[in-house]
Amino acid sequence: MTGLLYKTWEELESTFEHSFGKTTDFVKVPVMFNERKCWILYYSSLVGSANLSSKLMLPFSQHAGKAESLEQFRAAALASINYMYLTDWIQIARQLNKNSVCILVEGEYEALSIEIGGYTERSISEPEIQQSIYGPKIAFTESIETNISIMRRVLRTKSLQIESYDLSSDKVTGAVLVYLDDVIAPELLQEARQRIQRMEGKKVATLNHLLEGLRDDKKANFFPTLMINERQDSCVAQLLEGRAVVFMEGSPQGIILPAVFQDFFKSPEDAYVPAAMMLFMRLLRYCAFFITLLLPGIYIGVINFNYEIIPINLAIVIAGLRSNLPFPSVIELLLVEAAFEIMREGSVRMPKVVGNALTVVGALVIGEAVVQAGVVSIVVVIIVALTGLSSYAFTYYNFAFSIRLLRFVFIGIASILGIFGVFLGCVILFAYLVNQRSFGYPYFQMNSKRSLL
Amino acid sequence: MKRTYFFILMFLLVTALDILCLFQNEQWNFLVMYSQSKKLVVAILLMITAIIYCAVMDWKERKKPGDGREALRDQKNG
Amino acid sequence: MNLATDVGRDAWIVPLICTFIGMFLFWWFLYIIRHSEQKTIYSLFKQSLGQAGGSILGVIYITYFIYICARDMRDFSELITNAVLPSVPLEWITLCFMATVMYVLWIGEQNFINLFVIFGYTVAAIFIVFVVLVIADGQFDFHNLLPIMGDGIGPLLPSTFTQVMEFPFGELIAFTAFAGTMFPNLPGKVVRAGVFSVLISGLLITLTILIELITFGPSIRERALFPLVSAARNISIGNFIERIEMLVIFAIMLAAIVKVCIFAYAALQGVVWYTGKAYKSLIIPYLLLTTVISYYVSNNMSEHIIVGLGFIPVFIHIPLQFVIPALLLILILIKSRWRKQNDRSIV
Amino acid sequence: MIKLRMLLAGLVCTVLMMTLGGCADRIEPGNLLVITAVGIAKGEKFRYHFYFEGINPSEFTETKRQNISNSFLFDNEADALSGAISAISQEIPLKPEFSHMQLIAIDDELLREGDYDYLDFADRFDQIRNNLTLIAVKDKAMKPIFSTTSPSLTIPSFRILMQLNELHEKVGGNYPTSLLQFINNLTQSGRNPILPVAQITNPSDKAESMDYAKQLDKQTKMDLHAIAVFREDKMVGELKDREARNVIVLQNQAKNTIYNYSCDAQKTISSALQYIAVNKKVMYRQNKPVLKVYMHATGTINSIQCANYFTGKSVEYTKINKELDRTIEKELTATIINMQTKYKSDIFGFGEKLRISDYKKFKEVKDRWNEEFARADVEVEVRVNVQRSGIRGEPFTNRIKNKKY
Repeated sequence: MTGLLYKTWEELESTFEHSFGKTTDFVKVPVMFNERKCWILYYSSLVGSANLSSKLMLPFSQHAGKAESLEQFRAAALASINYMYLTDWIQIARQLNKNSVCILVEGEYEALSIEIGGYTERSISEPEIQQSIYGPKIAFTESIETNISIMRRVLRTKSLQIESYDLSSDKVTGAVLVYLDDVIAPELLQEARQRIQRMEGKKVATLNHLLEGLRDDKKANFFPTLMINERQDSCVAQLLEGRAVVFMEGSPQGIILPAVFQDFFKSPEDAYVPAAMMLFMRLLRYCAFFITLLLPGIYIGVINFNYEIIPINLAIVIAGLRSNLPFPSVIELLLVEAAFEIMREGSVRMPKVVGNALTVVGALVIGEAVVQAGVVSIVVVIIVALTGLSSYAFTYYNFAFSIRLLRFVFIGIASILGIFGVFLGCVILFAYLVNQRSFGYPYFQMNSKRSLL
Repeated sequence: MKRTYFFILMFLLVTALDILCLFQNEQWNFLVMYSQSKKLVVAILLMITAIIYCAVMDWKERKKPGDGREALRDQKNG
Repeated sequence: MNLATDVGRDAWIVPLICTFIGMFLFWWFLYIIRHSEQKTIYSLFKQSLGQAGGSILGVIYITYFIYICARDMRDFSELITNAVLPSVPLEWITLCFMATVMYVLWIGEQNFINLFVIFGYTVAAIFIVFVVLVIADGQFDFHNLLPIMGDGIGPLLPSTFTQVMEFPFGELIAFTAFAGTMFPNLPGKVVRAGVFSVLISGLLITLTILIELITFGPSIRERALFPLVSAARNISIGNFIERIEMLVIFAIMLAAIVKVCIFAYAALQGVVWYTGKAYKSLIIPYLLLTTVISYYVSNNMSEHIIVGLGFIPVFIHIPLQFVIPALLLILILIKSRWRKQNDRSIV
Repeated sequence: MIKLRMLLAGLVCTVLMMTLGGCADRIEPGNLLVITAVGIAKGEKFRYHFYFEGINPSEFTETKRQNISNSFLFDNEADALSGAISAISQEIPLKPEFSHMQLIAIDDELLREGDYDYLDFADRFDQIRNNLTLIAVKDKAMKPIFSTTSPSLTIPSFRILMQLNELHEKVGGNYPTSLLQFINNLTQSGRNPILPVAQITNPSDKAESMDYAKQLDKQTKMDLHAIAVFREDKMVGELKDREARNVIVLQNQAKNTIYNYSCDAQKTISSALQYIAVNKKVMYRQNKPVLKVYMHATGTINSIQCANYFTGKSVEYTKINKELDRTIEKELTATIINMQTKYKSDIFGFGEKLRISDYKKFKEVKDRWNEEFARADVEVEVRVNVQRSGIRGEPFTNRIKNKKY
């Protein structure tokens, strides 16, 4: 409704009805402003009553009588709050949704909207997913302001730039691009801005939509090219390295923009650990990566196709264990893998009140009973348990999703071609990794010194 | 259809080179080599798929004279 | 394929000599490309022999590249059928191998060069582990090598010049097909790096033959079809580190993939030069063609070796790897001198 | 979101690959018969009589033990090893698997005839590894060798290998030759192969049952002290304990061994030799080959039986050294001369040394090297350096007669 806000004061009631609907949390308060009628509009769910009274009602009652115009009143009473003058109802609605309060005075054709907010938020808590022994125990929260303050607390330099964007269809949920302008590469900054701006129109509500938008290629993307991080120190470290971080309203994780394959094997606590230990931990993570990916495939390949690889003593033991078993080894492995995945999913989804008895009971009972009954050989249970455990060894949880999927691909190839198939699978996997790009940077880089470009 | 013709030319030339290399040792005979049915069937199948692939690519390119890249893209998500 | 088998005890000297010849060859091939301001060998043919002659020679080179690619694919698939999966048909293994090569070629040359860097690291690591295990195993005997060159240099020369110089080292000509496009004006650094890598790979081949000779002596090495794999099978330390031939086969596979990709890429660059079509759309047909040819490269293993190490190096490698580049070199020198004269005359 | 069509396409092609693809090679370890040893003897009806020793894997896992014998032996007659293998599948439903074979035992009758046709399959077959051990078996004792049980390890072929390695490590009595070395020596000029010989002393059927392994004193014992000597490609004879040990020493394969000499009637001084290094040279003086052997080793005194012979002073060490040198030289020369006269075959590798030192002469003599070896002179020079005498200096027998304290 461009043009004047209202023709006559009385028909305002109907316009409220029309533009804001009958939501219970929309509040309109008729007050007197220097003998003139005036409306105060806000959403009670977004504006805390304590804030409202201290920031607005108190100064209103003192100064309202003396001030001539709205501007005069604002300059006198509400100097410290950022404000905006709006002339049409769509912008008013948007500002109200951004936890602010609008004041409409008879005779003036501009509504004053002031940022109040103050609804209840979660306080800063410890990171649950990415715990680490050393380092600060601060995790990001849902609101962007606290996240930015967490970052600014450590990086107290003027070069820490924060650009905010309004995503989602009605441009309300905010997203913030944080970077150090003296360190970041200009084309990376340019590319990041473009990708976020390109998403402004679309429906972006959750982090996943944002990830979808920021990703490189739209097709199936096995390996994550963006790091989801909830720890303060690792985000700061990445910023200093010249990367950008994106925060989104309502999601407690920051997205670190260009993330290369090698980054997923670095953990935030590596900085606090002596160099030798750091190398050892990284080597361990690489071994965990290959164990999770290839061990079942190699097991099937060795057992079914190239039995001569196993030394004699081990061969006799395995032959003994596997004699007269009902299932062929591939089916048996898939069954136990499926059981393990179900148990894992059960333990994650289970409400805390039941306690994690399920995992312990599940593992023990099923593991023991199955082997006792002679349905499955112990070797398979060992292999599956080892792969299952090593898939937890990664610092970034979303990295393990793809590997757990690829594991089954390798089992399939191994059941067809044996060890030769696993080798071919490795070559194809590395070819796929080399072909990936994360924001223009090659995904799988061997020489770390030009880690960014 | 430039691509298919070139492909068939290459196929003939390489088989010629292949037979030339094999021809020089006396006890090699043509029949034993080309009469193994399993190998022959697979070879024919592969060659047919290759030629059909070339023909389809050429046919796609007939409409758009640009180089093969767009044709390839249509073919992939066509 | 085991090299220089007829020389027996001194088989390791032949690749040592050929390494230095190979270095010169590589420098010579890149010299041709650099000094003719042409990107690829195909454009060089066109420039020096005109449109008709150039395209005939170009087509011959494409056939040559495809044929060598097919031979190499067949060689590797024979290794897999004999040593790894005895009762899986050869056709099926070649098909799977070709599918991998197709994908590796599909991702574009900048990517698969990075991929080969990774393969390089892996093969180097596997080779070091293999050498350490052979030495730790202790079942070797240096006396198999003595007396070095017992019969003098005489018997070495035929297999040097008719086999080893062409087979691993002459095949560097494949790089002329795409070296120009990958590094625009072939700076000195690239040539030096290339020559150095030829030296390293030559020494690598010499070391493998040395290890084979040490572990089981000349008479078995001559009869072994896959000597490196047999050498890996003999290692047994402490009854646990025993069966590592799979590791060696993995390294050989990586090497085979690199070689097949290089040759296929060289051939594809030629086809792109002559038909002007997109490189990615040509991968599938030409690799299927290579697979079909690899079925009919030879009827049995011995024929594969006789033709591969006997006939081809002399009647196919020498003309295409030495005679034609020599002609090109002379043409370039004449042109540059002729151009220098009329420059002086104009000035 | 992966489109449904791509998912379906993926599924279809995996199923296709599964069915059309070559999982021909898939074998379940359950129905695999792990064959650990093969014995070959002369057959009555067919050329060869093959013995295959397989393993009952379930015996090695506690959960599935049925207390039957750990390994079982089955044999059949065939013209070739591949024929015998296919014959196995008629008897046993399992698929024989040869990649874990440790031992090939060949009857000495076949070796004496120089008949190696069955070995080509072992050299060519990709599953059989050529670093398995080869032994010769005397007087048709093939069946008892593979069926006598032993207390520690009840798989006969393992027991043979363990005993051979023990002998080689501790006493230097015998040396497990691998198939690779045997074929190498057969096919390369300059050295004739040798093989350890296995014999059974007073074989009895009782020894084949499991409970025999539990009995205390055993009459049927496996003896592995002898060496089979070959000339060109035929087995020509056998060398017994002491001579066998000397051959192993001369082949530089002995890790530690024991030599003793008599200080006076029936009394000996024995010393254990370690770090034995033997290098051999061949020279031609006036067109007559001279075999020179240099040996040096460090020794420790094991036992002294003569009284007042050794009082721990260093001058006595040199005396013992000299005595040991002379005895070992005598023994080694005797062995070589015995080989020259009795068997006329160079099993020590002098031919190889000639090839290394004088290649022209070697090429001349290559074909008739055994005759050349037979007429060669022998010069052995030994230098033993006895350094230690255990944890006692003077033997207590000195103190019996003149008690010092």
